[in-house]
Amino acid sequence: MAGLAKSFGSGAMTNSIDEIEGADAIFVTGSNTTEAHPVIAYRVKKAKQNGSKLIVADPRKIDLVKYADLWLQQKPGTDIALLNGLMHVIIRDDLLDKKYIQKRTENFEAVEDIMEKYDPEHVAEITGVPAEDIVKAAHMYGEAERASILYAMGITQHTSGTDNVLSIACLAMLTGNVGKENAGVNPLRGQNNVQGACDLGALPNVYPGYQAVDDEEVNKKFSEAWGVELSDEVGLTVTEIFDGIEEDEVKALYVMGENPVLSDPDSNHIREALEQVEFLVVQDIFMSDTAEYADVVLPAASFAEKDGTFTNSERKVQKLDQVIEPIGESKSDWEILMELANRLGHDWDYSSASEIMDEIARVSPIYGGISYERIEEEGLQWPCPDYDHPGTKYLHKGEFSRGLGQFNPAEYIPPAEKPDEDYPYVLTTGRRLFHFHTRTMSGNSPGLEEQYSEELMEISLADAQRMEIEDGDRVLVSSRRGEVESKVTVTDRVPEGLVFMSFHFAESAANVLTNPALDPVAKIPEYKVCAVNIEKS
Amino acid sequence: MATNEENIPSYQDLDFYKSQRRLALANCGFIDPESIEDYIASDGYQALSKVLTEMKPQEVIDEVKESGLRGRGGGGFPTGMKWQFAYDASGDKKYIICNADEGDPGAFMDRGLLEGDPHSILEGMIIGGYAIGADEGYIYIRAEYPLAIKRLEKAITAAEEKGLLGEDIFGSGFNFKLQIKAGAGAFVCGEETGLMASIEGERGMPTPRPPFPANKGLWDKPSNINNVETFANIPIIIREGAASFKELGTEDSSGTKVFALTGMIENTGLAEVEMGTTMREIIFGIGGGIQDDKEFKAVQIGGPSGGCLPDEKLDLPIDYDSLIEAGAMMGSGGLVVMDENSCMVDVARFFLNFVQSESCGKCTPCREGTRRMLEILNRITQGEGEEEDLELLRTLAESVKKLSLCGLGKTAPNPVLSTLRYFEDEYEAHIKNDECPGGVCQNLLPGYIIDYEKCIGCTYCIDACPIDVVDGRLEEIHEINEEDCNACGACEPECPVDAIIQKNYIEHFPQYRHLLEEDEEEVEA
Amino acid sequence: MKLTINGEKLEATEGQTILEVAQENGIDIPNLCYSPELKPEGACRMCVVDIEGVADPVTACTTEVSAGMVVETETPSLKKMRKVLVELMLANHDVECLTCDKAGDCKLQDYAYRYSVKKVRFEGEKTEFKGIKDDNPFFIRDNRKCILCYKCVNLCKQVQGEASINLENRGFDTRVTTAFDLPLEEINCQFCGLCVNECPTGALMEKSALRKARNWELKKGSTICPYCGVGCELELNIDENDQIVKVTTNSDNVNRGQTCVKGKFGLDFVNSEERLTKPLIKEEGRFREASWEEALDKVADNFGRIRDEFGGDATAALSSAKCTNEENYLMQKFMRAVMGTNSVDHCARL
Amino acid sequence: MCSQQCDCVEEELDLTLVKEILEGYEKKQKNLIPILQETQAEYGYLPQEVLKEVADYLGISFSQVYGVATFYSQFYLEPRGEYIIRVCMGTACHVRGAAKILDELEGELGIEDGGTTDDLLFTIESVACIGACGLAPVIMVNDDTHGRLTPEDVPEILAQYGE
Amino acid sequence: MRSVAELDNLQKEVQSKLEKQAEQAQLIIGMGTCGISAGAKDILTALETELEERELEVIVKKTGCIGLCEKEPLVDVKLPGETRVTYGNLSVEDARRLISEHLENGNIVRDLVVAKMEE
Repeated sequence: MAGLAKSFGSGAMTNSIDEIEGADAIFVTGSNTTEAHPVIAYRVKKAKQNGSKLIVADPRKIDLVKYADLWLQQKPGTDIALLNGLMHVIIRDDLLDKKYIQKRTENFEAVEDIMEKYDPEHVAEITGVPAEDIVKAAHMYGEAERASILYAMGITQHTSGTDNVLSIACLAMLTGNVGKENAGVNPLRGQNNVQGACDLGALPNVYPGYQAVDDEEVNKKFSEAWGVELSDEVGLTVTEIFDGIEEDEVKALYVMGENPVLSDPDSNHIREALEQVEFLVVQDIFMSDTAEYADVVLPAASFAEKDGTFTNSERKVQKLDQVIEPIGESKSDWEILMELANRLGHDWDYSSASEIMDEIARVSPIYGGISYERIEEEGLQWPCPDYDHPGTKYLHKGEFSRGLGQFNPAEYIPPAEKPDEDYPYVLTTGRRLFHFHTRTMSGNSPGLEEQYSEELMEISLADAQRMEIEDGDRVLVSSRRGEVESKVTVTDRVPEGLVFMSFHFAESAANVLTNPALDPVAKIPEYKVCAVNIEKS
Repeated sequence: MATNEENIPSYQDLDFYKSQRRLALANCGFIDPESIEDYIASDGYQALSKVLTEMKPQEVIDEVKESGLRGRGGGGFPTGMKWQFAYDASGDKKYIICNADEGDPGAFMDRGLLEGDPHSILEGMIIGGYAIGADEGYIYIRAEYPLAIKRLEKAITAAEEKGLLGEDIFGSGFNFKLQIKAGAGAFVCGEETGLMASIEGERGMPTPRPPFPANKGLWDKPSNINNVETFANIPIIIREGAASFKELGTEDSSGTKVFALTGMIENTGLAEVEMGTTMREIIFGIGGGIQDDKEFKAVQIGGPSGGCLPDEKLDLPIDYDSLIEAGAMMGSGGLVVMDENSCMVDVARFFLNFVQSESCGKCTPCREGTRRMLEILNRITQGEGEEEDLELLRTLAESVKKLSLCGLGKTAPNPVLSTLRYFEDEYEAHIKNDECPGGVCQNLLPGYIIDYEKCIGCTYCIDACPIDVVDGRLEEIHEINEEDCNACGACEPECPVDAIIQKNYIEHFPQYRHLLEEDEEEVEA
Repeated sequence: MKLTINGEKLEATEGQTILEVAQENGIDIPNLCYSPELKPEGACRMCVVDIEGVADPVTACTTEVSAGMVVETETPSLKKMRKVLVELMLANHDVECLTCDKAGDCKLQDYAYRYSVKKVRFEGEKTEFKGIKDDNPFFIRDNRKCILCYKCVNLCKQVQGEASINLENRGFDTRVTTAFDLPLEEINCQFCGLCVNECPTGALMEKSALRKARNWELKKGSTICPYCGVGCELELNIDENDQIVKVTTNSDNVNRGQTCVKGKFGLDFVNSEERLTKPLIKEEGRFREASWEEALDKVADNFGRIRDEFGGDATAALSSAKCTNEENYLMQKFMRAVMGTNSVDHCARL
Repeated sequence: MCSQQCDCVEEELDLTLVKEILEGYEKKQKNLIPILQETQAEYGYLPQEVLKEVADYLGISFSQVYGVATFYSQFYLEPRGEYIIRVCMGTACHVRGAAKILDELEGELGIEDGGTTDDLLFTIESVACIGACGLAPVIMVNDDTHGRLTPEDVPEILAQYGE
Repeated sequence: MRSVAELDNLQKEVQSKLEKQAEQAQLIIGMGTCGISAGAKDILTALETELEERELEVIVKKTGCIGLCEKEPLVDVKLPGETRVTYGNLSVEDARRLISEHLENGNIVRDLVVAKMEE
């Protein structure tokens, strides 16, 4: 996200979900769309029926491969090389949108310099993708009138995550595919309100509406609006918070609706931190692995039990209505927060979620035109600066949010951890159709549980045969950080040398194994590549 | 060597041939269908050479329009107009398709052509391809015609070898290739959209129109489909000119039509006549009349989509429009002749059973409606019909006809409607009198009776009867219990003196009069 | 362009079908196989209408409008024909409306009522079927109630793309099934529920709703799916005890009435017995229930104490991508304005 | 005994045959019907595993392949007799007594229309017109045509094929 | 075919070949499905064996259905310079008679004849 913001001036999906259907070419990379975003996958399939070309780049033979015109099976962590290879061919074969580059972007020279050496043969060596497929893909993408890129955590969850995104932005700008209907660069949001949480400033460096905390003007504006002095120092990110606890700098932690024990890398490290922290409050709808460590657990109301808004992946602010009364004594999170603030000497008196939105509209320009009345029937897509604005279907029309689009090409750097003698396999992680995140919700849905009740690690036939492992056997998977047990499924979805696990199950918690090495800019851990060993248990 | 030719009839003297006008069939029976040379010797591919070197596509279409040729597959849509639609449709790729899925029971005109003169169809298709702008063609042929498939394959190979298919034909820059697709047993694939679905490798279920195949056909590309006989006429029209073709036939139906004559007729076979020839001429002239000197009852024309016409319609000139008016249809040209021993309810049931089992199942009226109609007809032919059944049958027939999605369903009720129209008395006889006038419906057959004058009391019939309804002792006259006899007929062949007769015979033959009188006496008593 | 439907002059654009124009203008033409997401199938024939100058009725779902067209949708003869169609469907249907869980939300039932079908005139044999299929935790398939509108098959192929279900046989023997009747799971069914959402009769039914309540007793509330970031709009069907009985959809939104397995069948966690219902305080390593007062006081005391003692930066918070915008706003405001630190983050990256 | 036999048949199902057939075709759906035709010619019917193989090769769903295979009357999902007796039920044959021929065949072989004898020798199927109306009523035993039949001819014809 | 002339030349070539063939005796047998179903294949084999045994140089041509399905199998005998004569409803035995009686001795087999074909 940081990557897109740097290149375009905004980190959100540039286009709307509906627009996917109108693309002439779709490039899906680092997104197992059919399982993680099934409804978006419907649009991709529809686009295919409408005659669009589909390129899928993924180390695994994900379901979407079945629909693809071209499947690029890159080695995990070699995305930049692959993207650079595509750009090399686009430049070489003159598939550039020169007018666009000249008029709307800057720093194109850097691209030319870096791409020079990424010829298809060289890239084929790094990525394992045949050179001719790289050329084919470049042409498919480059020749399309409207080309859309869809990506998700398969791109960002690497030490080079930001560079991956910057490279994607380069590719789209080279061909003039940003600021255009049915085209664009579209990061698919994993959780239902990730977009909203970011928009509303649940980030250590920005206030609501991506206004920097270290910007003097901004600081002044919020101080005045809230009537308090505010810190202008950037705060800690999730991983830094846990490091901070270890170093005894952070002493009290408030966790609202999250389960870092399962969702964060190197779980053992997280567990240690949670043991250590002086005071922990967890607010959730279910008892979670994280809540077990809490000093106080507060019961929250679920989505069905409160009013509010969510902002979906396409920046649409949607109205959420209370349908049932809160279960038991549970309360909505905003009411709990208000009560706490007031106990700590403040005087918040929001009588409804709607009033909070009115305050948001006042302080956050991109939400400036959002009100409950306006979104009662249908949501509005930000930027929506005032109450007359119809919302924005796609971004960067005519001009980028930051003015000119900026090329920030990157060099390929191998993943932080490589397989070796002790840990000869690469583990990559992701999601399953029937579950979500740490299963707080899906694990409490009897049907979903019945359908998929335990992790089945994917392993190739070749590896399985060598280790004499069969479908349903249990294995011990270990990394430098820990070990877990899992059942396996022998499948052609993964190539030899690669294994795949989801992080849904506490019993087979993939994140005990994963590498907490961070992307230096976005601070995203490298979930997608770590070295593991596998033994039959 | 001297032959003795006197008194041997010439073909022109044969009833079967004398009023035929063989155009499409001209080569059939004369050339070796497996030899492209034979075809070329008979002016084959001359029309193609003319088209490719002298005519623009639009000129070809105009010529076909001018000829007045109408689709020989049944619908009778003007071929030239159809080509025009496909020509006008925009698209980088177009297809031309030959519908050789001849599935009407009792029809084998196309098979005759495909087996007897395959190159004429190829030539017609290549010309059609050139006219509409297609460079690829498919011949969809039913798998039940292995010989026709073999001959077509040979013909295509030979034409390719001679450069009549392939690239740059006659140096004109026109490319064309042809493929054969063998059907897999589904009558509904004779319907254009069903046929295309089948070529695509789908279930052969028709799709609603619009979009019409001319705009969105095979793989959504503009496509034109014609029947075998239609294509066979094309080289003739080009070679001989539209005007001479139009001279044949009637004002609105020009040219000739091939018919397959079958049923209780003296000469079964293929006959090609000018449009406008009367049914009487075909059946009693060419067909030689009814077998065994029986009475004509009806002629079923147009297969399951057609109807049954009675003797008062025999003088109807055969053309597209008058047939429809009479409640039948040209169809592909099957003529099935029925004599006095046919049951028209049973015939309607037969056709309905056929379409019912060939319905693709897509639309409600055809899938469900034909089944219910069949059930009613089954009831009637089994002697369980009720008086309301005729009304229900009519309601269903009308609904199925009006509401069905494709031609198969829309025409499925025709045999029922036409028999109801011309032979309602037969339906009533079944329902009200428990009689089958044609003597076909097993449950309604009159039982057997023993001629007491002949019976010798041998007991053979008593032994033969599976349900023990024959009474009598050795050397005494036997008697069949008429109430219980189910007319199975097991006894009849066992009688050494032919004393067992079907009851309805006694009315017709004087030698049984004594039995009849007795019968009447009984009734009076 | 302009056209007339039932005497009303209406505006339409080229390429629209009669049915689309009618629906836009609130004219209800009966239909069973139509779905805006699918290519028109033209199978059920319920939407037949009369066009002036055209001899036979045409299906409104497949016929595009043209300028000046004059359409009638509910003439006596159309009514009669639709009645025959409904009777034909009912003749091959397991008519158990008295106890059917679909009753009250069943289009076939509605049309039988609308066209006054009191007695089916065409009773006869019914298509053989192989029993109610109960091969997954989410829904049942009851072919006896299937009227072969093909929506499920078409959605599975055209929208989901899996084509897990298809037709078997042809004509009167046509059935919707899987290859060799295999369980859905074995043929790659994604349990997206598209088929269940759009089934007009009781042939596909959510298991959670069986024998729970009549449809008219359920309360519907619209909501937004809490799982991934697409923001699917859903309808919760709630019984009198606030239990979610089933999840349905309507088509005017980002997901166009479509769902995935989690949105369609995975929201019942709301009513889980495992929900936290009271604040808990840990004492000597064990949780005990507490009042809100006590729990909130304890949190406020500790956060206040640590802030005052070590500064705001000694506190931190993880906000949530599952919570609403308003809650995220308040959480960051809480940390920044109340605790005085910018150390607030959430798992956007995870 | 029967079940053992069946197991044995299943074990013997040789998927290399279908794989060889598939190699001759492009992976396009339009080839589905020709593939099924060729496959059935090879196996005598279309076994489940074979259809799965075809579906995977063409990249279309198993249910779609199954839907096509059950739509066309030419395809069979159960093993069939060595000799297929096709009884023409066309109009001409119908009016000339095809039903009686069928009855006779059913009686002689002890199976219904569509059925196969236990020894897998004969299968009877009634078919729409086979186009030999001049010879009505007609049956075909594999590729041999027998025309102008009376029920009395039936036993003799069957005897020719080993009954 | 690259030109019209090419087709015309071929046509002439073929026509003259056929004319030459007409100087020889010909047997023409109907080999449509109707003919084959009625036994044309057996007739053909019988004719060929018979011709071989008698060492007769006769052209045997196959053709499609002429329409007279009722009379199948049909065989035509055409002697040079004479009218083509059609025989129908033939048995294998009948076919042999055509050779011995008509082909060798020029006598039309009256009980089997259907018609003669005047050009």
